[in-house]
Formats: sequence, C-alpha cells, structure tokens
Amino acid sequence: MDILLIILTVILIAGALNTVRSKDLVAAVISGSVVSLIASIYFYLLQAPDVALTEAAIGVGLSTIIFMITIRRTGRMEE
Amino acid sequence: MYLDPVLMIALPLFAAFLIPPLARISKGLVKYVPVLIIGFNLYEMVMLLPHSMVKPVIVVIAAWAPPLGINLTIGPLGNILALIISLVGFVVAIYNIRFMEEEPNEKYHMLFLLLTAGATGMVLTGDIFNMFVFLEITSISSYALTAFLRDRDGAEAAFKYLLIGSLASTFILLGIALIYATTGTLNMAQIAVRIKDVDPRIAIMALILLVTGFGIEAEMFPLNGWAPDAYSQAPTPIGAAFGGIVVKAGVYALARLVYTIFDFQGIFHFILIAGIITLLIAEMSAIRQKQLKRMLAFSSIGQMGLVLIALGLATTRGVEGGLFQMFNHAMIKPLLFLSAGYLVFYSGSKNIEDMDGMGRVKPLLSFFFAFGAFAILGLPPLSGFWSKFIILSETIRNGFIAIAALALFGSIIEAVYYLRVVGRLYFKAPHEGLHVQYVPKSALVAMGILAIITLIAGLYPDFVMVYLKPAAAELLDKTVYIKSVLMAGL
Amino acid sequence: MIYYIAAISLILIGIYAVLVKKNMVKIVLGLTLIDSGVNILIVSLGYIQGKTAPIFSNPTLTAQDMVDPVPQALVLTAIVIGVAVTALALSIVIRIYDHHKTLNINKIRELKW
Amino acid sequence: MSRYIYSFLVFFIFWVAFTTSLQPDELLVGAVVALVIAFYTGKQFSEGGLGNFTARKIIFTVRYLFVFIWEMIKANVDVALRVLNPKMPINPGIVEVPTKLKSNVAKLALANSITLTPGTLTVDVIGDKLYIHWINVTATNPEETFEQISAVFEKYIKEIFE
Amino acid sequence: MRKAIAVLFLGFIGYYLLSTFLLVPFGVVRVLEGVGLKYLQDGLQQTGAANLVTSIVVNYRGFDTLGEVTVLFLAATGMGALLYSKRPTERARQNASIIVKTGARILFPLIIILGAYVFIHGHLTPGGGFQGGAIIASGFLLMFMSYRTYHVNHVILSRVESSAGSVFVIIGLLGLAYGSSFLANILPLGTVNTLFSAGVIPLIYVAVGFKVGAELTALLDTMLQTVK
Amino acid sequence: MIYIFFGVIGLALILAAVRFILGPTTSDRVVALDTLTTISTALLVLLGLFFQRYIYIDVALIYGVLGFVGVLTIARYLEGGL
Amino acid sequence: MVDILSYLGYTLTSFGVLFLLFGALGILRMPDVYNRMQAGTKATTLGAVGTIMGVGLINPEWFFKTLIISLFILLSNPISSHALARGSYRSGIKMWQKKDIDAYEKAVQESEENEEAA
Repeated sequence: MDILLIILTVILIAGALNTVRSKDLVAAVISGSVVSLIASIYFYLLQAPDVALTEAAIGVGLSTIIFMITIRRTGRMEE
Repeated sequence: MYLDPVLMIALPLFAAFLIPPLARISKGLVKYVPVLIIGFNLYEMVMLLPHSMVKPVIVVIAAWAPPLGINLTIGPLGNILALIISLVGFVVAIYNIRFMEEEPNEKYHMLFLLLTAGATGMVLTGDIFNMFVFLEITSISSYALTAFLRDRDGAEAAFKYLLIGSLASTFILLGIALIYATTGTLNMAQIAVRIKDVDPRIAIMALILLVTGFGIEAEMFPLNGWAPDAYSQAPTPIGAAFGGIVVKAGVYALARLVYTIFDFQGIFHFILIAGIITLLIAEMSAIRQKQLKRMLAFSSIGQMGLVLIALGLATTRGVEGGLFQMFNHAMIKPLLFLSAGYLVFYSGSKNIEDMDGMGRVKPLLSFFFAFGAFAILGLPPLSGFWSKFIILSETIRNGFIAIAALALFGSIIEAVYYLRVVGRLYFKAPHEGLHVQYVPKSALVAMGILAIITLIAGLYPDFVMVYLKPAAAELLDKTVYIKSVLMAGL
Repeated sequence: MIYYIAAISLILIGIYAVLVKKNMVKIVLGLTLIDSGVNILIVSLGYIQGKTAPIFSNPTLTAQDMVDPVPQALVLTAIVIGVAVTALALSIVIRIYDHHKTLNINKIRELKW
Repeated sequence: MSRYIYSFLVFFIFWVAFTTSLQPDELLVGAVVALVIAFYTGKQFSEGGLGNFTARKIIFTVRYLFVFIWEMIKANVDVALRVLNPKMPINPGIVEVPTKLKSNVAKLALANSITLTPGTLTVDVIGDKLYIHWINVTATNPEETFEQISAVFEKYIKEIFE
Repeated sequence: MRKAIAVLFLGFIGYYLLSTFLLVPFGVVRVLEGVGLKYLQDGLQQTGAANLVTSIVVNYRGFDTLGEVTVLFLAATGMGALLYSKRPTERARQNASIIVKTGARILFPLIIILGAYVFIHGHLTPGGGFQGGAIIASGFLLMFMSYRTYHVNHVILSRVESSAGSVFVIIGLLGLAYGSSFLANILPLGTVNTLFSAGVIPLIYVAVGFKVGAELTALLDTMLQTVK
Repeated sequence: MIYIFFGVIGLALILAAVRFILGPTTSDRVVALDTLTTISTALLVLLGLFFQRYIYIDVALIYGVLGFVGVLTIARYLEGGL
Repeated sequence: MVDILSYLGYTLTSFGVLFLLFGALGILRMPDVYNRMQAGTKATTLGAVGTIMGVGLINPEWFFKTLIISLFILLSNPISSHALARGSYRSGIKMWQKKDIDAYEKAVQESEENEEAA
C-alpha cells in the first residue's frame, strides 16, 4: 500500500515538473491532466470518493478542453 | 420594520439569475434592476441600524444553530460597512444607468450586482469559509469587470489582478485549513474561543496566511500591485466600486481577523508599520503619476494605509478614527472617480496635463472633483479633516510620534498633487478640440448624493460618530460578539 | 505524511510556474497545480487512519468508522471555484492575445510587475 | 416511433444497471429520466429501432460475443508475446481492407472489433474501405487482408446490425 | 537570476509551510471536539441523507453552495462578456471520422443518463449536482468534438440556467416562508437510503445539476465559438 | 493476494509514466495518458474491493465513461479539428 | 458456489493485472506511436476488463456495475485510440517500418482534396 502511494507521488511530482518544464504547451496540458488523474486517486485513497468524483468529472474532459481551445486560439509553443 | 436580512444576499443572486431572461424581453429594463435591488439592501441596512447597535442580530441559515450551520452576524461594524457598501453600490448603480452602452451591457449590470452582493455577504457572514466564498464572488466579478471594456488595456490589468487574487485565495484556503484542523470549527466566534488552546506556532502561521490573503484585497503594502492597474483600466464606475466596496470588504475581513479571531499583540505593530509604509509609498508614487485615474488609485492605497495605521493602534478612539476614515474614503473616492471619469472622457486623454481649464467648460463636474479633492485632503470643515485629525492625534497620544510625522508628511504630499490637479482645472486655459457633451442627469444625481453626504458628515461629524462608536467597541471587545453568536443556538 | 509532502510540492511547483514562467497559459497551468495541491492538503487534513468515507450506505457502518466530512465538503466548493477562475483566466488570456498577438508577459508593456 | 421506444428501453436498462436496484421509486424516476432523454435523443441514438430485438439478432449477438472474446484473448496473447520477445518481431504498415457493411453502427462495431483483436488498429474509415494499422503485415492486397483481418467478424456483424 | 531568487523564496515558504503542517499530525482522530463529530453523529437523523458530505454541502452549509453556484455563473457570464463578438465564427475545419461520430452519437445519451444518475443520487452515493452537471457538459463536449455543425440552442440553455438558479433560491425562500430560516428543510425526511429521502436535498441537487450542466455547456460553446 | 495486484499495477503505472515523461511526440504522451487512465480505472475498482465499499466504484465508472473524452479532445486538436 | 466464483474472480483479476503490465511494457518498448497504441489499446483494455469483471465475480452483488464499466471501456477505448491514430497520422507523425507499406497516405490526400473542394 505504501509502495503504491510512493509510486503515485513520484508520478504526481514528475507530472507537475513536466507541466512546468515542457516547452510544448500541449504536452504541458497533458501533464496537467496526469496530475489531475493522480490527485483523483489520492482523494480516493483518502476516503473522499465525492471529491475524487468531482476531480474526475472536471479534470478529465473539461479543464483539458478549455486549455486546448486556448492553445488552439493562441500559440502552441512557449516562446 | 425590516425583513429577514438574508434577503440582502438572496435577492441579488435571484435577480442576477433572472437577468438573462429579462434582457431578452427588454434590454432597457435591466439597468434598473441593480438600482432596485441595492436600494432594497440600503433600506434594510438603515432599518437594521437601531437594532444592531443595541445587540448583534444573528440570522441562522438552514435552521442550524451557529457552530453547525452558517450564520449571518450583523453587529454594529458589519451593519455600518454593509450600509456603506450598499450606499456606494446604489450610487454607482444610478451612475451606471446611462454609463454602459457597450454590448453586452446586461452582463455588465449583472456582474456589478453580484460584486455588491458578494461584498455585502463578506461583511455580514459569521463563517470564515463562507467569507472566502463571498470573497471569490467579489473578486471573480471584479476580474471580469476590469477586463470589460475593449478599447483599453483592461485585460492585462485583469490578468495581473487575477494572478495576485488567486494566490491570495490559496493562502486564505491554507489558513482556513490550518484553523479547521486545529480548532475543528469554521464559525468565527467559536474559533475565537478555541484559538487560545492551539499551538501558537500553528496559530501564527494561520494568521500570517490569512493576513496575506486578505491584505491583498485591502491593498496592504507589498501586496497592492494589482490596484493601480485595475483602478485605472477598469470602467470608471468599477474603479469607484473598488475604492468604495471591494477594499472596504477586505479591510473588514482584516479587522475581524486581527481583532476578533486572533489575539496577538504583535500583529498590531506589524499592521501599524505596514500601514505607514503603504501610505508613504503610495503617496510617493501618486505624485509621480501622469494619468489622473492612476493618481487616484495610488491615493486610494494611501488612504487605506491611513486606515491600517488607525487599526494598528488598537485603541478605542483610534479605531473610531479609522472607521470614520473608511467612511469618508468610501464616499469621497467614488465621487472623485465618477467625476474624473467624465473629465477624462471629455478631455479625450487620461493625462493630468490635458485637464486644463475643464473648470470653465464643465463647472459642475469640476466642482464635484474639487470638492472631493478638498474633502479627502481634510480641509477643516469637510469630513476628511475630522478623521485625519482623530487618527493623527491618537497616534501621537500613543507615543508613535515618528509615525504621526510621516503620516503628516504623506498628507502634505497628497495635498500637493490634488491641488495641482484642481489648479489645472481652474487656472489654465482650456485646450482646443474638447468634445464636450451633455452630462447625463443620472451621473450628476449620483455625484450629488455623494457630495451631500460628504458635506453633512463634515459639518456634523457626530452624526456619523454616534454609529461608529459601537462599531469600534465591538472590535475592541470581542466577548459581546462571541457571546451573541454562540448564544443564538441556545 | 507523504500526502503533505506531495501537496506542498505541488503548491511550490505551481507558485514557481506563476513567478518564473513568461507564458500566460503556463501561468494559468501553474494556478491549477496550486489548486490541486491545496485540495489534496485539505482533504488529507480530514483523513483518519483506518476509517472510511462518510456515507452510510450500509447499516453496519457507524459514525465511529468515518473520516471527517467537513474538509471534503470544503474541497468540493474549492474545486468548483478553481475551475471557474481557470476558465475566466483563460478567456482573459484569449483577449490579451487578440490584442497583442503574443503570450509572453514580458512583451506586453502594461504588465510590468 | 419504434426508435424512441427502443431508445427508451435501452436507457431504462442502463439506468437500472447504474442503480442496481429494483425498488419502485428508483424505477419510476428511471422511467421518467429515460423518457425525457429518449424524447430528445431517440432519433439519433438508433437507426434500427425495435428491429434490433428480433430473436435471430439476439442469438447472433451472443454467438458473436463468444467469437469476439476468443479473438480478443488471442490478440492479447499475441501482443504480449511480441512485447516480451527481446527481438520484437514486428513488421508494421497500414493496409486497406474493404467492407460490405453499409450502416454506420455496423462499421463502428467492425472497427472496434478489429481494433481490439490481433495486432490491428483501425486508423480511418473512408467510404467502404477501412485503413488498418497492422503490427505484422503478411498481405497487402484487399482480398487477403479481408480474409485475414475482418472476415470472422463481418458475417456476424452483418447479421446483427443489418 | 530570477529563477534563483524564486527557488530560494519557494524553499523558504515550503520549509515553513511543511514544518507547520507537520505539527498537525496526519491520520489521527482530530474531529473529537469539532463540528465534524457532530455532523457524523447527528447528520443522519437530522438531514436524512446517507451521504454526509452531501448533507453538509447542501444542508448545513447550503449557503456556501449557493455562493459556489453563483461563482460558476459569474465565470460563465464573465466569459460571455469577455469573448463577446457580434459575428458568429464557424467551428472546426476538419471533420471527425465516421467511427467517432457514430460512437459519440451512441455514447452521448448514455453519458447524459450517467450524469442524471449522479445528480439524482447525490444524497445516496458519491456525487451530486456539480459532478452530474460536469458529466453532462462532458457529454455535450463529446458532441462538439465529433460534429462540426453541432449547435446547442442558447436560448434554451440560458433559460434552463436561469430557472434552475431561481429554483434554488426559491427553495431557500420557501424555507424562509414556511420553515424557520433561509434554506431550511420543509419536506419530510423519509427513510434513509431510499431515493425519496433527505427532504429538499435531492431537489436542490437536481436544480444545481441542471444549472451546472447548462452553464458549463454554454461556457464550452462560448469558448469554441472563438476558434476560427 | 490483493497486495500483489497493487504491486503489479504500480509497476504498470511506472512503466506508462516513463513513456509519458520520455515522449518524444505529443501523441506518445497521449497514448501514455490513455493507458494511465485505463490502468487507474482498474486500480480504482480494485481499491473499491480493498476498502469493501460498493459505492466507491462510481468513481471508476466516471473514469470508464469520461476517460476517452479528454483523449478524444487532444486527438481532435492534433488532426486540426478543434 | 460463492467460493468457486471467488476463485474464478481472483484468477480473472490476476490475468487482467498481468495484461495491464504487458500493456504498459508494450507502451514502453514499442518503437513508434502506432505500435504503442496497439499495445496500449489491446492489452490494457483486456487487462482492465479482466480486472474489473474479476472484482465483479469476487463480490457478486457488484457484478452489474462492473459489467457496465467494462462495457463502457470496451466501447470507448477503441474509439479514442482510433481517433488518436488518425490524429497522429494527420498531424504528420511518420510510422516506423521495415518495408514501405502505407495504403493510407493516398487516401488522406484524396480526402483532403475532397474537403477543400467541398
């Protein structure tokens, strides 16, 4: 159980770092999506299914699309 | 006779939800909705005033007694601030009637209505998380309104404001989390009771986080980077609303925090010092500004610095002076902003130099501006004098002579730059090519109301002070507040 | 314990993005990271070892078996507020891009810090 | 009309599966929800309507399920072996597979089935041609690819959906 | 340089935050003297909702939820105001493939049903109005992604939005008129763990679900229309 | 028994995450995200079994249904259809 | 009876989890996007379905919900990977191949011409 938690944390932090580091904004948004996914599993492990459900419902589709539209509308690469 | 105070928040939300269908029926009607609803709020607050002065009015929501449910606590302080907010909101709503013609104007009125409702909720609620929610309502509507006009750089100012505001809400949430984890409650009165048993390291951290968060709304020194841009780029009435509504709610939250919830003596000195630094830096910046509205924005920050000094003194008379200063600022700064808006509009330029001779072209408008400038400087018969006098004398009486001297110095700088503008208005020849038009009556009515209130408050300061005394007492003696909230459940 | 570390790292990474990055979309992404971090932190404050979610779905569960429901309720509100702020921020970004044709805050004169 | 009734029934079954409860109040609310949604989306949801409920089609569906599951397991073992093999014996390419299916649902079912089975992935469907990414190409002309990839499914799907 | 200062600053903040939060022990019983315990003990009898998080969100702290709905409404309105343009722009250059279109057509009603299930059962299972609304909006998102010319009717959306929001406030005002205070429960509580229980909670959540669904859909549509 | 499952799933998560970090193209990352989502769905159901709460698997249901919407969005962006 | 179901469930879950691992391994090892998708869709879909149905067998009263989840995964996963493959191809990502077998290239060009004409 703890091992799983540590794995999740490593992925979480790697995803967050990738969000900040990546020059390609689409990749950054996908990394943000991974962070949201792992956060949702975290809430689940913390016995908060309500919050996990909310994070899932919002983080999977809606936040991604809002960012993608913005990127589509502006520019893909970070200058 | 007053109705249930919860209507003051429920009705604006209800009206805001109904504005889109109403706009489809008739666009012309929408702009009267905020006037009506905020007018109702104003009526409520005036009617509540005699009750709340005696004993805080507690309104439970969803039938759960305070520690369990959310409650509205309308003590003297909350009542007076809500009154100020409703008054400013009402005046600005009148001004708005003929101001906003750009599409989609029904959204503008809706956002403005919710801005006022959020600020009212912030000063009335007795629950710290609920306060956060209302803070978010206020700030999100402010972000949208700042960016509302297309022909200026509102979007940049809004983005900057949004960034700082989001960081603020992060800090507030962290602070609330710490408080909840250690005291097990979110009701402000109960937190105030239990905070004594909390590990002081945690309590201080929570205090720092919360003061940082709310300090951003209250334009405290290192955190006020958003203010000049937002004030100057937002539509004129919104700039006025920032000064009269948003900042007032932020200061209320700050005062509630340091006086009622937490009980650290050290924080008062911190606020005193933050106040004087805010004041000096703002006044120094204001004198260098070339744009009229930016100058007013920095002046507004300076005024809030003075309020913070007064709150940092933590003496009865000092707090009274601070509240009086807040009242004055809430009345005068919108007056200045609203008149400056039309001055800028008619001169076709934001710069102070282009205001030359507007006094001859637009005498009434310039008179309002000059009147506001004199009032905020504190020329003796006007209201600004009394508040400044009280604060400075109280600062000296408490032995902070250096701070008093610095504050006085700040006031002198303030006098210089205001008089410079007023001088240009009256003693310079007007420019060529002004496209002067008729000023809408609604705008003049709005400015007239503010000017008359300022005049009355200046001539009879006791008329206002009668109500400020219980409010100051409420801040300094938290037992009444706590007892009345926690007794509501029994 | 490890939740605290993860959450605070997320908050710090987010603040780093907000402070250092020049691209506005990146900054907004940083804000969402901060939001996730704060949410994890608050929920983990309500967690109690060995207890389950506060839902009385079967009759054998009692109040003693459950974690604190209040932080979860607060986080629900916080998540929705975060989404609202993100959406608004991105529409402001679109407006700025339309006006200046760049996303770099250094190239936009008015955004001096 | 029959489309709406069909949609209503399908939605109602889904509601019951979501709630996994047969209490009258749940069923009542489910019926209302299914009715409302069927009213708005019934037209697009199905092409065949109640015609999908003939005995013949149901029998074919069941048989098809077994065939499909067997193919799927073969597919996965195949892919797993390729992944585990240190040399990775793959020879990928995109081939063209003709199909005789007409309706869109049938094409969807065929494409999904192909995607889920041996080393093949539907990249696109244009007209009556499927473009398939094949992990180990053994044939390129349409007839052979049809035999090797989709012939198994197509006869069942044709029975079920057309 | 700026990075170095930022990292130092962050290290400073991080150290103090972490050391403070470590003083709050993780995973131990901390609710004993707080409101959390009261909710846990009495919530089931007082509100009749099996899901205590829901009963806190909608009943005990229902005012927060009203504020939260308003925040979302504000964001949608603000976006509408910011991205307002007189001429409608056409969407999407490239058509989706037939597979995606057919799949979306079939999945769309099922996703809507799932959303309806989540917000109708908010008081029994995890989930509620916001989650249900977000799921419904995702269903519409699927349609937007698949069909180039899929349009939602803005008049209907805004009507749903306004009426659902008004229903929430009206339920609150009914509580004021017939009960003791704003948002007070005025309906019988019913038997726990059945659909018709928990008084006004399901009603409010249905209203919230419609409102959030309509709002998020309108928000997506507004944003998508800006893409040329 | 169930701990072994968690261990294997953790390993799978790591492998997918490594592909996610390595990239190199956006599509690779999206494939990795899709895989992560599917694995997480399975993990959530297993955790529901571990905690012995039936209602928990509603979360997995949401991931099962909505997981592909995010991927579809990015795919549509890549092919220029957004 | 319950025991048999339970054993069956555990077996199914074990296979499912194993296939999840293979899928993840495939994602890591395969040389290009399309081959990774092969592994990613097939192995993980079967793995997830196996795991979830296995849990449904271990706890028979969960069976219907797990069935629904599996159904959705079976329906939606191939669609998303198809869309992704198409998107990748059209965004210009080349295949890794030993021999040049690409029937799709011509079709893409034709369809794009049609789109422009339309």
